[in-house]
Amino acid sequence: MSAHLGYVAASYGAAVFVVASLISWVVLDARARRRELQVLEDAGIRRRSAGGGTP
Amino acid sequence: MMALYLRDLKLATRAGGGALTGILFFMAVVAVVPFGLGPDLKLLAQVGPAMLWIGALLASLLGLDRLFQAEREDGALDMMLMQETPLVLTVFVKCLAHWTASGLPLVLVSPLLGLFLNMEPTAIFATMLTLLAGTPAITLIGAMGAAVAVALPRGGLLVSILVLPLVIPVLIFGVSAAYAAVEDPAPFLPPFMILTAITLFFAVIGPAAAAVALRASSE
Amino acid sequence: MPIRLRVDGLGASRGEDPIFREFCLVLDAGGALLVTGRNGTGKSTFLRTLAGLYPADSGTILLEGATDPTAPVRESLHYLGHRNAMKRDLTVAENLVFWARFSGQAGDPAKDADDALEVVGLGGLGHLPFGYLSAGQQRRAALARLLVAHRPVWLMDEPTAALDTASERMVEALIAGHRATGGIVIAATHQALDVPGAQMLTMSGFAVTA
Amino acid sequence: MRERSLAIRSFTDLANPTRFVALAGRLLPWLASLTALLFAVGLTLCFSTAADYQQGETVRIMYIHVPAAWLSMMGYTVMAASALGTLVWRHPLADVAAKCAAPIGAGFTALALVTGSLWGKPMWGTWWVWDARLTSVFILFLMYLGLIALNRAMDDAGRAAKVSAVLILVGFVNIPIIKFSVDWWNTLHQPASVLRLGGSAIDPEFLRPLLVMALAFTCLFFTLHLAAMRTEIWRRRIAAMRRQAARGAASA
Repeated sequence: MSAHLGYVAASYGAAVFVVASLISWVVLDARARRRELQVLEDAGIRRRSAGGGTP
Repeated sequence: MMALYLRDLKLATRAGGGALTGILFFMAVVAVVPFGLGPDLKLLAQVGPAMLWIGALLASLLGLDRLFQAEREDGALDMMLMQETPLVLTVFVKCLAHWTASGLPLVLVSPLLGLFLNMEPTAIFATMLTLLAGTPAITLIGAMGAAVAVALPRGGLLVSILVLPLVIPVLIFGVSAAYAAVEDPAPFLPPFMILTAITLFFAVIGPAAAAVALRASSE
Repeated sequence: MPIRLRVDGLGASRGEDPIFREFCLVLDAGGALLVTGRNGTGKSTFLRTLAGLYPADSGTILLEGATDPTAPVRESLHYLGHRNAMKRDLTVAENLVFWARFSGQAGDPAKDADDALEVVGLGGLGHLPFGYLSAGQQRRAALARLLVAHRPVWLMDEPTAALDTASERMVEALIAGHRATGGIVIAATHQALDVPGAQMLTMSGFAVTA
Repeated sequence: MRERSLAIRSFTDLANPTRFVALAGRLLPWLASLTALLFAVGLTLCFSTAADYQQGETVRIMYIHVPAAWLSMMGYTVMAASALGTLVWRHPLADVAAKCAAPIGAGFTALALVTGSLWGKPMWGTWWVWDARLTSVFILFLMYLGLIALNRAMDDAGRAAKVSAVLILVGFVNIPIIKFSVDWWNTLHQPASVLRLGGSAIDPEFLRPLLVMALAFTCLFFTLHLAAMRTEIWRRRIAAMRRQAARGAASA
């Protein structure tokens, strides 16, 4: 019966792997998008101030 | 050259790239087989290596027609024809990138599909090994077909038709090596060595022929 | 050593029909040639023949004073065709850096690309995917490719296609700048481009008057 | 009091992406900690219960396998509901919801398949049988992957949403047909040796951890879904801003 312990461990390992990769995908994607948004907003502010003169 | 390799990898994996589609096609083709044959596990295990090989063959032909056509459509092919780096090398690097993005994943998912077909571990391992050795040959031969058909407006299907007869030797030796690993009397190494030799042979012939075809079609 | 482009007895044909015959040309460093003519007279074919993309029936193309005299002439050329040779899914900067690396440029291609974009009026847009740009902006980005590839001879096929008047002036400035540093420019256009001191070539179907 | 106002505002705010992002930002930490708590309780229960006398230790695989299989179906249902929202009510967030559910649903479907096969090996002696239920889940997995590929292949989010909504709904309608035909195919060929799982009532001893784990996984699904939706809204905003930047440079 102890041989089956390997299968149990493997399935919990698989669960951890799937959940961890889903979480890291969500978190990393969010972080990358937020950074891009930041870059664009910085650029956007500069463009507006160059055009309209608002600081 | 590294720049070209990285760019092609980036294009293949970024949104709209064909890398994912190839794997999906592979999985779908192999998954459909049991519905045709019936869920008899013994029968499936027997046809397993052959099914994996045919699936991988069709899947790796899938994106090949875009290999040079996309470059031609936006004019990048002209630039490549004019560079110092020999065109043969450019073609070879493009093949390498194409294989990394769409051939290698096929090799990596093949053990999983082997499990679905109830194959034994040795058979799975042998099939994976032969796919690893054989799929580059498919890409290299396919590059030739893609270069020939590059100027045609709807070359997609034509590439497959042109290339399929040429890849039959790859299929023969790949499958027989995979079976040789399972069935005792047949030796594994000879067909596997021939398979590797075919790949190496086309690593030289394929890019050279593709380069000639690209030059000829660039008018 | 200043370069000189020498074309002798060049001829090419489309199928059976000759497009031009026995064409001779000498362009010194800083020289320019404007190719004009109606549609279908073979302007593009002429440029592609010079670039080595279209087989010539006869004649020679030589670049005297090139750094490596044994290399084919096409390697000293940079060709800007109708199509922009940029990937929609990559950013503008990635496209430019790739072409800089691919044409064997040493140095810092990323900075080169930034500078080139500044010159063509796309400064700060390097991070955008190429497909997001308008047609005129895409053309300008393609012009920036000339600046990162650093080739002595520019072949430009309709460089001002899809560009507005202001950008046409920008193209003229680019050409002037390239000639000032000893480069050679050959441009095919049917728009009036102001290129001082340029030789003119009018293509009219079969006959060529230089 | 606070929860109440949150709930009321959430109803009217759901249609507005900006408010949705703000709401998601406030909700996410709570959801995440609830998920973590449920998992802590669920996992303790999982390992404190006795092993089944028939299945031995492998019964513990059930605590993952069943919730994952449940989520694979719920994920598709969420997508189908969102697809309906896209096509019928043209709700602005529906296509975001549909797009974001696909990778998460595919992940849990993959988990269900893997754990099922890890369970099957010691029970049936083989990794995989083409049993009707397993086959249907595998087809579901392929459908998920196809939808992901479709979403990736189109760069215009709005158009991709409509096309994939059609596909999702056709797939949803097709699920019973697939199930029926696979059953048919299976009984046609059925080798008698295949063991069938479960069917009998589950002992409450096992039911308690199973329910807690199912709840925990469901919470995890919604946490991930909410976070992914927020990211997707950002992604679209970035795309819009980039287009605007390109236009701005043209007019400048």
